[in-house]
Amino acid sequence: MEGKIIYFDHAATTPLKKEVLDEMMPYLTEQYGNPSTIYKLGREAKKAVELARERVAKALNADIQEIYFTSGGTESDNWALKGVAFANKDKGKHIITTTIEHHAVLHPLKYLEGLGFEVTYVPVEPNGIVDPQKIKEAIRNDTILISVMLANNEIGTIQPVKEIAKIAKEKGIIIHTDAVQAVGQIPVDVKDLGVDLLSLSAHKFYGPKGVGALYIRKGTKIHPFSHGGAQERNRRAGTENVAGIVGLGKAIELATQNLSEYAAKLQKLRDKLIDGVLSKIDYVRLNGDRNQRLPNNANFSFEFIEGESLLLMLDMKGIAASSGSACTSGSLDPSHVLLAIGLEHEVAHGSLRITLGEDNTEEDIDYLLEVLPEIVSRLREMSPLYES
Amino acid sequence: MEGKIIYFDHAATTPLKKEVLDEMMPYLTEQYGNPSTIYKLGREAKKAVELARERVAKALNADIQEIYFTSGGTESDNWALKGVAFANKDKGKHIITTTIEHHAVLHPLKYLEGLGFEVTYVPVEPNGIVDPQKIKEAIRNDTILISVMLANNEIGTIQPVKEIAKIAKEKGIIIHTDAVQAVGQIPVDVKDLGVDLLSLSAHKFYGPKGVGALYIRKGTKIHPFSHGGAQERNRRAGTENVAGIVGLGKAIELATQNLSEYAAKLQKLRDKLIDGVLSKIDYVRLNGDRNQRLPNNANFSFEFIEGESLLLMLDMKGIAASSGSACTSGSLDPSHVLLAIGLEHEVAHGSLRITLGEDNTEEDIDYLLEVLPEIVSRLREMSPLYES
Amino acid sequence: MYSEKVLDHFMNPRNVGEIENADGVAQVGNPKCGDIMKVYLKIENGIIVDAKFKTFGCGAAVATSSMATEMVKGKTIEEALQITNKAVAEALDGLPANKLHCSVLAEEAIKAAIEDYLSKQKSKNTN
Amino acid sequence: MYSEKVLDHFMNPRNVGEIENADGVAQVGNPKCGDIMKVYLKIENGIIVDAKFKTFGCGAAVATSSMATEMVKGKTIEEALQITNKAVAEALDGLPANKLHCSVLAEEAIKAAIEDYLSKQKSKNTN
Ligand SMILES: Cc1ncc(COP(=O)(O)O)c(C=O)c1O
Ligand SMILES: Cc1ncc(COP(=O)(O)O)c(C=O)c1O
Ligand code: FES
Ligand code: FES
Repeated sequence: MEGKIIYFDHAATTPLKKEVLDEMMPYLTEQYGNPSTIYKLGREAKKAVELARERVAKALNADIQEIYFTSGGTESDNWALKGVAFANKDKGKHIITTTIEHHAVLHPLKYLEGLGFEVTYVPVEPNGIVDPQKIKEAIRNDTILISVMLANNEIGTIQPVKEIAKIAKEKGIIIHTDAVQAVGQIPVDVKDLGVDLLSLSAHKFYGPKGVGALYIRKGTKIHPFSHGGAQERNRRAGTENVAGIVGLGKAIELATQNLSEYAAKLQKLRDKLIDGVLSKIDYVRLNGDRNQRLPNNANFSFEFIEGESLLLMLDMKGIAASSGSACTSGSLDPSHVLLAIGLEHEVAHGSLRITLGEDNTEEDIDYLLEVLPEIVSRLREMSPLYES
Repeated sequence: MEGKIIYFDHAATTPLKKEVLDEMMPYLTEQYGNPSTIYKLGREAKKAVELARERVAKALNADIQEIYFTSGGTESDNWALKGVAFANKDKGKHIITTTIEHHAVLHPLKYLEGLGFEVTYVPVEPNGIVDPQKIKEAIRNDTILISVMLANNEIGTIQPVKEIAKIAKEKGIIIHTDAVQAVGQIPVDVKDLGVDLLSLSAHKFYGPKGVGALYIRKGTKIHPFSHGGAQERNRRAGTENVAGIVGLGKAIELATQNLSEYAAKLQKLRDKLIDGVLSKIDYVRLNGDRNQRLPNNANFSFEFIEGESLLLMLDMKGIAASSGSACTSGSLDPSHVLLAIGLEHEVAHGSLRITLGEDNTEEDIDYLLEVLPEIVSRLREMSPLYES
Repeated sequence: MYSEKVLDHFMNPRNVGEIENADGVAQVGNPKCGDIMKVYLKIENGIIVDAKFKTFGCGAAVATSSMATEMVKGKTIEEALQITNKAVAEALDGLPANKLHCSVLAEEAIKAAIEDYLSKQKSKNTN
Repeated sequence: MYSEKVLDHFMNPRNVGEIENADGVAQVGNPKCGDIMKVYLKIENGIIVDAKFKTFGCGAAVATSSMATEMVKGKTIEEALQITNKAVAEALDGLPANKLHCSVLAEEAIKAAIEDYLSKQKSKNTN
C-alpha cells in the first residue's frame, strides 16, 4: 500500500472527473472570451454557460431560468438566506432551521440575528432526523423562511424536506434546502420536493471547486447577494467562471445519469464497512439513522479516543478520512451535529467520518477494516479515559 | 486574416497564460484535496493556497495576513462596501464615491442606499479624473467610507487615489479602491497608496475567471460577506477554489515581474493607435485624459454611429473589441462613464474601447487602422444623423 | 445571439438610402436607447413601389430596417399596415429577447411613414 | 501543518503508560476541547527519575506529552518547574498557532504532578 492513497473523504471534496476536465479545457485555453461580450469569442463562452445551465436545470427538473451560478455552496446558502430575509423583512423577521445545518447556513443566520432577525433552531431526533411536526410547531405568524438541509454532511442523514416543504407552502412560507451533500448521491427533483430555493456545489459531485448554483423558483422574493454587472439576468453579478460553470454542468449531467448504479455500488461498500466496524471494534456507535442516510456515508464514534489523532494515524497508513465536518476541522470545538444528536463531548470528539466515492473498492474497505482496529486500540491504550 | 482573431478587449478579460495553467493543472487533477482537511492531500492543497497568498501579498507590498481570496472583483467590491458599511453603521451612514465607478461598486452602493445609507457621487472632470478637492468637500461628520477606483475600466483614466487616501486618513475615514483594472498594468503598492481595502480580479491579468482577492489592512473594521466555514481565517467562508487561487497567485507574480517592459510595449502600440485613429477619421474624440491613462487603453467616440453596429462589423473582420464596459454591454443604456465625462447620449453610444494585451502586435494596429475608417464611413452613410 | 439572417441583413442591408421627393417620410426613435430610424416610401396608386431607410442603431435595428423595407415593397398601404414587429422578427429567424424593441421601432417607422403619406394626401385633397 | 518532530513524537510517543505507586500524579484537561492529559512522576532525592503519561487528545497533545515527559526526566524538581510550554513547543520544532494551547496543557500537567508530589511530601512531614 506504499504511496497509494485511499481516499475516504468524498463529502469534503471529490476528484475532478476526467470527462469533466476535458470539457473545461477549451475554456481554460483558446475559448477565453467574456460571456458578456458580443463578438464570436464572447458568444461561444455565453453558449457554453447556457448549455451548463440547461444541464443543471434538467438534472434538478427545474426551468432553465431558475438556475443561477454562484461561487459554491456557501455563497448559494448565504444568498438564499440573506436574500430572502432582506427581501421579506416587511412581512416578518422569523426564520426556522435545524440544529444540524452546515455552518454555511448557521453562520449567516447568526449574522441575521445580529441584524434583528429571530431564528428558531429545531432540534433533531437521536437518529439525526428532524421531525416535521416540530418544524410545524415552530411556525409563527411572522415566519418568512424555513431552511432544512436535504442530507447532512457529517452523519449523512436524509431529511424529510418534501413533508416540510408541504407544511411551508400551506402557510405561504418560503422554503430553502441545502442540497450540497445530496446532489449526486440521491435523486433531487425540485418540483417533487416542492422547495423554493436549493443550494448545490460542484466539487461535491466530481466537479471543480469554487462553483455552485442556486435554484430559485420563479416568483420567489429574494434580493441579489452580489450586486454589479448584468450577469445571470441581473441577479448575480461578476464575470462568469466559465470553465468552472462548464465543469459543473458536465459533472451534474454525469452524476445524475448513473445515479442508481453508483448509489447501489456505494451502499454495498458502506454496509460492508458499517457491519465490519461494528463487529470488530467495541465501544463504538454508528451516528445517524442506519437506513435513511446517504449511500456513501458512515460515521462512527469510538469512545475514549480523539478524532484528530485517529485521522493522523489513518493518514500514516495512506487513508484520508475526516472527523466531523471537513469545513470545521481546524476548529477545536466538537461537531455541533454530533452534540445535537445527543453525544457527550468526549464521545463527539472521537468520531470518524468515512464517505465513499466511485474510486473506492472492496479492497479499500478490507484494508480499512484491517488497520482501524489496531489504531483504535493503540490510541485507547494511550488514553487516560480507557480502562482495559 | 481569415480565421485569425485579433483580440483587443483585454479590459473585458484576458487569455489564461500557459505558465499559469501549468501551475493550476495539478490542482485540477491529482491534487484534489480540500485545504481544510488534515491528511496529506489536504495539506498539499493548503500549502498551494498559502503560496498563492504569499505571491499576492508580495505583488501588492502587503502582509500575508491581509490577503483574502474571493470569487472575483465583484465579490471583492461587494464585500468591501457592504462589509464596511454594516460594521461601521454606528459611526455613520455616509459613503463617498465617484460617478465613474464600475457597476460592482455603484450597484452595491445603490443597495445600501435602499437600506438607509447615504451616498455622495462626486462627479469627475471632463478628462475623466476626479479632483481630490471635491472628494474632500463631500466629507461629512458621518462619512465612514470613501471608494474610488484606481483605474477606470472604460476610459482607462488613473485616479489620484494616493491623494484621496491621505485626505481620508486625516479624517479617520476608511478608504477602498477598486484596482481590478490597474493590477498588471501599473504598479500597485498598498502601503504607498495608503488604502485600507483594495479589490482585484485574476482574469484581468492573464489569470483564471472566477477568482479574485480583497486586501484588508490589519485593523480595518469590516464584516464578513459570506458566512460559514472557517476558511480564510473565518472571514470568507467556502471551500477554496484551489486551482483558481493557484492561478491567481502565479498570474500576479508574472504580471508584476515584467510590468515596466509590458507597459512600455503596450503604451507604444496604444499611442500609435490613438494617433492613427485621430488623424485618419474625422468627427472622432479620444475619451479620457491623453496621458494619465492605462498603457493599454484607448477609447474613442465616433459621431453619428452606434457602438454595437461598429463592434459587429469589426467582429466580421476578425477584430474583438468593446463599446463601453464589457460588463454592461447587453444593456441598452449608454455608458454612465461616458455620460459622466460630459458626452451627449448619441455620442456616448458611438464609442469604441480598444484594450491591448501582450498578444497584440504592430501589425494588429495596422490592420485595425486599415479597416476601421471603412467601417466608420459605411455606418455613417447608413445613419440619418450624418450629413456627408 | 443573432441569427444568420439578422447578420446577413446587417452586413448587406437592403434599401439603404433616401428617396428624393418621397411620398411618405418619417423618423422614429428613442434617443436614450441610441436608436433612430428614418424611412422613405414611394407610393403609387396605393401601392408601395419603393422603400428606403437610414438607421442609427444596433445590429438588430439595421437588420429590421432592412427586412421591413423589403417586406413593404409591392404591398398595398393596407397590407403594409398589417405588418407587425413580430412578423419582421420572424422573417429574420427571430431576435434576442432584449432586441425585440428594435423591431417595434421598424414597425413604427413604416406606420409613421404611411401616416405621413396619408396626411399629405388629406391636406392635398382639402386644399 | 505539524513538523516532522511532532509527527515522530505522535507516532512513536515516548513514556506512554502509568507508573505504579507514582510519587506525583495529576490529570489536567479541558473537556470542551476534548483533551485530557495524565502525568505520572517517580521522584527520588528531588530528581525526577521517571515520567509517564496517558493522553486523550489531538496529535499535538500526544506529541507534547511525549516531549514534556522526556524533558523532565533526570531534572530536579526546580529545573522541571522552569520548563515552559514554549520550550516544549520549540523542542518539537514548533506547533501550529491553533495548537499552542496543547503545549500549555503539557506544562500544566507536569506542574500539577510536581505539586501533587510536594503536597504529599508535606502531609507526610506533618504526620
Ligand atoms: C451541507 C453543506 N452545505 C454547504 C457546504 C459549503 O459548500 P462549499 O464549501 O462548496 O462552499 C458544504 C460543504 O462544505 C456542505 O457539506
Ligand atoms: C473596474 C472593475 N471593477 C470590478 C470588476 C468586476 O470584476 P469581475 O467581473 O471579475 O467580478 C471589473 C470587471 O468587469 C472592473 O473592470
Ligand atoms: S436599436 Fe437600441 S438596442 Fe437595438
Ligand atoms: S488537545 Fe485540544 S486541540 Fe490539541
